[in-house]
Amino acid sequence: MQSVLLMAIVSGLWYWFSAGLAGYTLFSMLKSPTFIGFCLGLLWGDPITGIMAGGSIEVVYLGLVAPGGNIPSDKALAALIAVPLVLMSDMSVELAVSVAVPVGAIGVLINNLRRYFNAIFVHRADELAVEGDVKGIWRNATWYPLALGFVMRFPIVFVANYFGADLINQLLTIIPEWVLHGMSVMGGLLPALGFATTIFMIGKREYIPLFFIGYFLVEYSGLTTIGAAIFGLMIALIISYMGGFPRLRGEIAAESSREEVSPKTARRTNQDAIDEMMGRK
Amino acid sequence: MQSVLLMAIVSGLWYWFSAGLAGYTLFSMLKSPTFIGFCLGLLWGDPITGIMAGGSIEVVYLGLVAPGGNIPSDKALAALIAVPLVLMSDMSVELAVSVAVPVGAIGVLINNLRRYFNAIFVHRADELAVEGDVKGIWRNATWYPLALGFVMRFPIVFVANYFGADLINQLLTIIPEWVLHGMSVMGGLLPALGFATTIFMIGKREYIPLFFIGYFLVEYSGLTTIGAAIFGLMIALIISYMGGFPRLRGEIAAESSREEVSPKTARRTNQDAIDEMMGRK
Amino acid sequence: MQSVLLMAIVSGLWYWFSAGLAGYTLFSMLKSPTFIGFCLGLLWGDPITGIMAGGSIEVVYLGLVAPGGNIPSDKALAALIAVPLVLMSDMSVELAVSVAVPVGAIGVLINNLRRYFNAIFVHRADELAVEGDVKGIWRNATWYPLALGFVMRFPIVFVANYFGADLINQLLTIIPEWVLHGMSVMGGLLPALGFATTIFMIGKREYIPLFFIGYFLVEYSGLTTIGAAIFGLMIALIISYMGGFPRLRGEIAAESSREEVSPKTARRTNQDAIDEMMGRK
Amino acid sequence: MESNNKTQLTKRDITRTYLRWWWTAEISNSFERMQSLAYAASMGPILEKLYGKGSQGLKDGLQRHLAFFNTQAIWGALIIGTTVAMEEQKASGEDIPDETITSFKSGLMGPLAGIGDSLDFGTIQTIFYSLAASFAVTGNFLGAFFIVAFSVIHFFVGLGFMHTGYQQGRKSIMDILQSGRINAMIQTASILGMFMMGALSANMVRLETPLEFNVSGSVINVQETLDGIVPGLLPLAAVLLVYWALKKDKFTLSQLMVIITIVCLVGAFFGIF
Amino acid sequence: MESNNKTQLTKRDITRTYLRWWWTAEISNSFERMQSLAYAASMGPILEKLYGKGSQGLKDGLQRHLAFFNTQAIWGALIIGTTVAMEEQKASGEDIPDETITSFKSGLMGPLAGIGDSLDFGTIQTIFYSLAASFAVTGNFLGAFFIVAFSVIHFFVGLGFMHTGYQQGRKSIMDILQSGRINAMIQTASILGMFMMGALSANMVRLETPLEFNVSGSVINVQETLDGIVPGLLPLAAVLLVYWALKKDKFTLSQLMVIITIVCLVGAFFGIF
Amino acid sequence: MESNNKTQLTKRDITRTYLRWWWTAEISNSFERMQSLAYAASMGPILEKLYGKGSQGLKDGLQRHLAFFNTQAIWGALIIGTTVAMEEQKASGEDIPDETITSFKSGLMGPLAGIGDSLDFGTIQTIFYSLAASFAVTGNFLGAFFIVAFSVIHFFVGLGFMHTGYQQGRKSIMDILQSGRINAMIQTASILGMFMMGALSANMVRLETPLEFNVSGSVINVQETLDGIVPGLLPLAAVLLVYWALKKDKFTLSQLMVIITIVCLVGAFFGIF
Ligand SMILES: OC[C@H]1O[C@H](O)[C@@H](O)[C@@H](O)[C@@H]1O
Ligand SMILES: OC[C@H]1O[C@H](O)[C@@H](O)[C@@H](O)[C@@H]1O
Ligand SMILES: OC[C@H]1O[C@H](O)[C@@H](O)[C@@H](O)[C@@H]1O
Repeated sequence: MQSVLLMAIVSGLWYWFSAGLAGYTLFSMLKSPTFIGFCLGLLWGDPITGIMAGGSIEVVYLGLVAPGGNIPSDKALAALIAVPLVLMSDMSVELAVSVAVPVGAIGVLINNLRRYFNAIFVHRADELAVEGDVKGIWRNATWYPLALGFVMRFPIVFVANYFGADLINQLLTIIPEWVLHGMSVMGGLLPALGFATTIFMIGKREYIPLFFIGYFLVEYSGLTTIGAAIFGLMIALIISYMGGFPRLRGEIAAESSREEVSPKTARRTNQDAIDEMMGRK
Repeated sequence: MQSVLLMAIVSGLWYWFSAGLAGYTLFSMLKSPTFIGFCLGLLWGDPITGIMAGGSIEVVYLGLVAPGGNIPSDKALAALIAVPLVLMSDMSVELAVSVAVPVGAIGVLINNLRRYFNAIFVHRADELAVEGDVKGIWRNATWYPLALGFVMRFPIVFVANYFGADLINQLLTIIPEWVLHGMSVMGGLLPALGFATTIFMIGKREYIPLFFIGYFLVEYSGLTTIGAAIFGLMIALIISYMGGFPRLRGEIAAESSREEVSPKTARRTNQDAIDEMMGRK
Repeated sequence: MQSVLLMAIVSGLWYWFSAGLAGYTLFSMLKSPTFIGFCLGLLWGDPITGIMAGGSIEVVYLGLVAPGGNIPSDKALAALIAVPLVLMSDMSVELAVSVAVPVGAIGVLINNLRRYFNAIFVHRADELAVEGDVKGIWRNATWYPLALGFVMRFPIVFVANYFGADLINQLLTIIPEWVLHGMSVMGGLLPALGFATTIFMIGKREYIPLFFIGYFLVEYSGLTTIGAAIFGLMIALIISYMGGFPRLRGEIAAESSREEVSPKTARRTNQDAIDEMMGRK
Repeated sequence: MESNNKTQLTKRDITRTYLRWWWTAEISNSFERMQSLAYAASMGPILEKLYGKGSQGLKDGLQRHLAFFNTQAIWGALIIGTTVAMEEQKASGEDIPDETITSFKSGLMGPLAGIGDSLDFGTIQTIFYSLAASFAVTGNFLGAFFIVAFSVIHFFVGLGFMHTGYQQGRKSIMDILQSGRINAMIQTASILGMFMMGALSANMVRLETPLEFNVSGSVINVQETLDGIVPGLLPLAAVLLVYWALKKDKFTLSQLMVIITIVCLVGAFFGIF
Repeated sequence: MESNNKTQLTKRDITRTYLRWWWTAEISNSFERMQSLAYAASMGPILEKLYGKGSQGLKDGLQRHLAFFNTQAIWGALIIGTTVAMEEQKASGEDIPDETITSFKSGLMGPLAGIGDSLDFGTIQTIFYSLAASFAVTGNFLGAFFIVAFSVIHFFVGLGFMHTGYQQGRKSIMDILQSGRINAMIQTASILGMFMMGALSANMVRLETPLEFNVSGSVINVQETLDGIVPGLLPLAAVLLVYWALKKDKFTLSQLMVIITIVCLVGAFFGIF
Repeated sequence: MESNNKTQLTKRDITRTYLRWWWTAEISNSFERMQSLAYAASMGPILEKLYGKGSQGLKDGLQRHLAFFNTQAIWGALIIGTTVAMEEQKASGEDIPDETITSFKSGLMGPLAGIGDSLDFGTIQTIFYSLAASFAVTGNFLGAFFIVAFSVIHFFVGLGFMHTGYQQGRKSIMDILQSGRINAMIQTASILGMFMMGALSANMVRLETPLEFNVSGSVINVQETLDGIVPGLLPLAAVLLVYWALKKDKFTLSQLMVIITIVCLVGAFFGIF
């Protein structure tokens, strides 16, 4: 029962739901090309071909982190377009991947759009909080954003799978080369936004040198992330056992203990700065 | 005057005395294959061949440390079997070494046995101490363990040298392959016991991160021990000049100064933990 | 208007003035072989050949530092001899460099002589200070040393350029091989004098471990100076944010603040030690 | 100081709060306030139970937890678990000011984001997924298994963090806040987090320039020249620039996203990147 | 606080104590208490001289020095030298409690073991013996000379440490104990010792597995997979496991030795190692 | 504590002092007191203006600034700028003892020498000059441009440091001296400076021995043997020896220079180096 329509619908729904990011450890699974390959393969009656295609796509995206919610490229979108191509049209995995990876870049844009629009819901929640409307807040935190996502996600995958590779290729030839390249450059830069946000949230100047040491240790020695983590943890423990940074002892105490400082002052130290970053007074 | 009997007796006595570990800097000399080769060579009237054979064996064991008394392999035993083989039977050095190295593993077992039995003497000393018997304690600390060692060490080397390589080869073919392999695995693991004991004796949690830094620095960079020692010393000085670990300032002071703490508490901090490790209440 | 005499005079003057070290950022420019090549090239009407020769010489001396005033080799002297050789006698750049580099070693000696004689002027300034003679001090700090330099610098370059390469070659064959070699060894050692002086001036034992870490980090990892600077700066910031070396907090405070310590004691801590180094009571 | 505790939270309450957090954490993520809506939505039912439906305490609580928040959600469960305990004590009459709760959240979210991103995603997930892919490409179904396994384990780690946070908070939050142990914790986490941000930036941020200058005959390759000075200058500059823009209140996150998009496209158009 | 010193120790007494220590240190080494018997035996005559034959002081002293002890004996001479001075002062009436002496010994034995093992044996002896071997293999007798030279030098270094320890102890042990300088010393030595234990473990502990899993077609080499994550995982695990077993009072050293022997043989039999 | 300031220094005074310092700094450099004459000569006119021609204050000031001084002159502008401010306040009646000024100078000259030598000359100048040379060898005049550019930029950096030093000193020297901020500054600079002295020594000091020993057949190459132990032993030994000679008051700088010259020549003659 190999139905192209069914494949297109399932893939479209899959993209919608996985990119909607419901279930923190669920979506990491749903977005894995390996897993997608396996499931779509099952649907098409050929799980072996499916998982092989999925695994090949997985390799391209190994080690990705989406700091601060900024995905450097949308591997689920790529997989949901490439895997069906391989299953349904006997396209070679290599070719399918090379078609799908640029499409994945479009997923990055959609994700950013979504995070613009999501501001609507947090503003509505601000109002509902005043009324103590717990249920309303929940709806704004879950169902509405998910619903909004459907409009932005389902069509692209459905169309691509239903009308097939030709359409995609035409589409890609229309887009000028520099736009595609620019989008892949953006994929390399987006994590910078997330890392900078985290650094900003950690915030105290005393910690900044550690950032540089971590950065250049890896640049010069080619240490893996896990190797860096070992040294980082040990350095953190040693510094902390030695008494840490004295200036911060007072400061954090002031922020978190109530007697020693007036509420106003405490409040200003971190949260306000962050509020300004986000654009609210 | 090339007497096989004399060679067997001298070698047997040598093994007994050197493995008895009398004279802390003396036995390190007596256990050196180079030195053994030279002396046995002299005895056989061919010091040049002797020292060349000894040197070749030395190379195999360079850099060995016996932390906590756990020798990873018994190079003296290996040398005391291989050197006579070369001298007396014109066996090639390479072959002699390959025969002797597995035999060396047996020395590790003997050494462990010795350290089990030595517990007898310390228990006797416990009793003699109550009576203030200085001489008796001395005997238990020196002559008795040495005497005990004779039974365990002399025969194996004497037999091996008197009856020669054939016997050894037969012996080795009897022992199953996996036993020999298991003993060489043990040689690689035994230092772990010694290092862990030392880490346990140093004991405070504040120092643990330094262990990991030392370990992974060497693993990742391939630094030699002396290179590591330079960095270790400098790190130790810097931390100490910065004031060390504040929590330990109080604690060690409490352990070593009498006014500030009750004797009972002070006593418990380190020695008791160690006593428990050793199995006495 | 290619005049050998003019070239010899300009080069001689150039050497005198640049080695006189007037204008801290001026002489670094005037001593650059690239710049010398360009200017002498212009003078000879062939700036392209000039700058190419200069650039080739520059490469030999890249990365030189003259710590504590100890130049490891006199690149200006080398350039002022090699560049005219190339311009005037069509000698190949490679040959000119190999002639000029040993001559550069002589410049190191001259520089050291100059720094012996300069002691005269500081002694005269000591006397003038008592009388408050600002102008006299200025003369001793500038014109007199510059004038003295003329005698020591101008002739060698003038003669070399006017009488040409042959003379230099004869000169070099007279000097025994070991003297030239010894002078190049000295070029490698002189920076040690400067670094040791600086270490001595920084002075406190707490900082010494940092010297060794910097040294062996570079020896073992081959890090460039700028790479080392990054790690050095970060380490300095971390230590300082952690409170630095407590013993030095009191000490430096005592040295620089007036209430807490008697002038006599404060004065002794650093300046006196330095005075002794320089040989005055 | 025995409390006039009205409502006692059960283990199930905590687990359900975790499930809410686990489910919503990323759905409503916005440039403006990231996970703040998710935080408030997850806390909602608990606040209702503690302060009472329609009460002022509930309204205040909901607004309190709508403040900006962002972290890696699994490690973040430690934070949400502890704040549940704080709210419980606050509701029972303890004098815990809003600022304590808010600054506890904002003090830990950064370090835990750094640790979680680098450890969970940069390291452990990468190991699992590499194994998965190496099986998958040979057509072995174990590939899919490793993907699922990571998700399941990761889920339960988060649940564990949640309960740990709550327990710790219940037992000793007052002690902790006063003793400075919380401070040591935050410092250690911040140091590790910041260090890992550096390490991860070096591994993940990518920016190169194909620019070449041809100056009367000599070709200068800009990227090679930069690498010759210090490796990784451009990615580092990018991170620092964004950080600086945030720090100096120059731009909001949404503006920066637009700027980055434009810069990348324009740069690509002119061949700068 | 002038002391009513009865017996004055001479330089010769110190040297002879060193000779005793040098001779016995390892002979009676047992899993149960390692060098404690050697320590007591070496101190015996000194204690007899200080407290008097058959005195209670002697008996107490002997028992005191039968407490667990282990270190690298050359650096350990620093400890034994200092305790001789302590006993001298105690015998002369100073109020030095047993605990001070015992904790001084147990505070320094670990760090000095670490330093001595890595520096003397891991480094300097290795250099001497490498030189020796490089001569020996060419049949050059200088090879034997280097071996002897190391022993002789090493012997005198220990003698020096012994006298230094005694002198320091005599001059200023009370000051030192109170001023915190001893604490700084122990901390510095502990840091270096612990660091070197790590470095030496990485160099000396060896454990590899030849295991391979064949899962429906794909062959997984366990050792390569582990190395791909972090190099040296197995040896590290071994050290940590033993440490943990000691720390948690699970096993005594003798038991651990038996366990290791069994594990290695069984592991070899089943092809795990 | 309003001051009875007689003379007010202008921006021009500061700039002119910088110009004097920039011009003279190295001209009169001697082994005996290095840049002390340059320092005094640069301060002269300012002191004259502040204390008055022929005044005792002027005479004292000139002598004060003839004390030993040496630093990298561009970073040293920070020092001279600050001391100008100190003299201004001293002249206006503030009670700033000679020792404060002198120890401020001697506390910072070392670290700033280390930083300036490694950063300005070892790093930035090397980058500029490498670029220059790479152009020059192809006959491109841009080569000369980079040389000039570095000089000009370097000049203005020094000018900036001068004014910064003066401004800081004027505003807050009393505060700074008392608050310990100056101490933190000196410590940070000293750590960086000392670290860089190590790094630069490793890069710049060169000493090798061609010695070989032929002991009954085996050839021992001394340099290779040393490198096998620790890389860079000889250059390190050289630096430490000179340092030790200065520290122990064994030799003055001029004597050391003579000794080094002799050692190098003799060593070369006997084939030791
Ligand atoms: O960076 C912290 C955190 O930010 C966002 O919330 C998401 O991208 C998470 O995946 C990430 O862990
Ligand atoms: O590890 C410390 C110490 O332990 C034992 O006593 C012996 O193995 C020594 O060789 C070693 O130095
Ligand atoms: O070393 C500090 C300083 O010493 C001397 O004054 C000169 O060599 C300078 O170039 C150098 O910067």
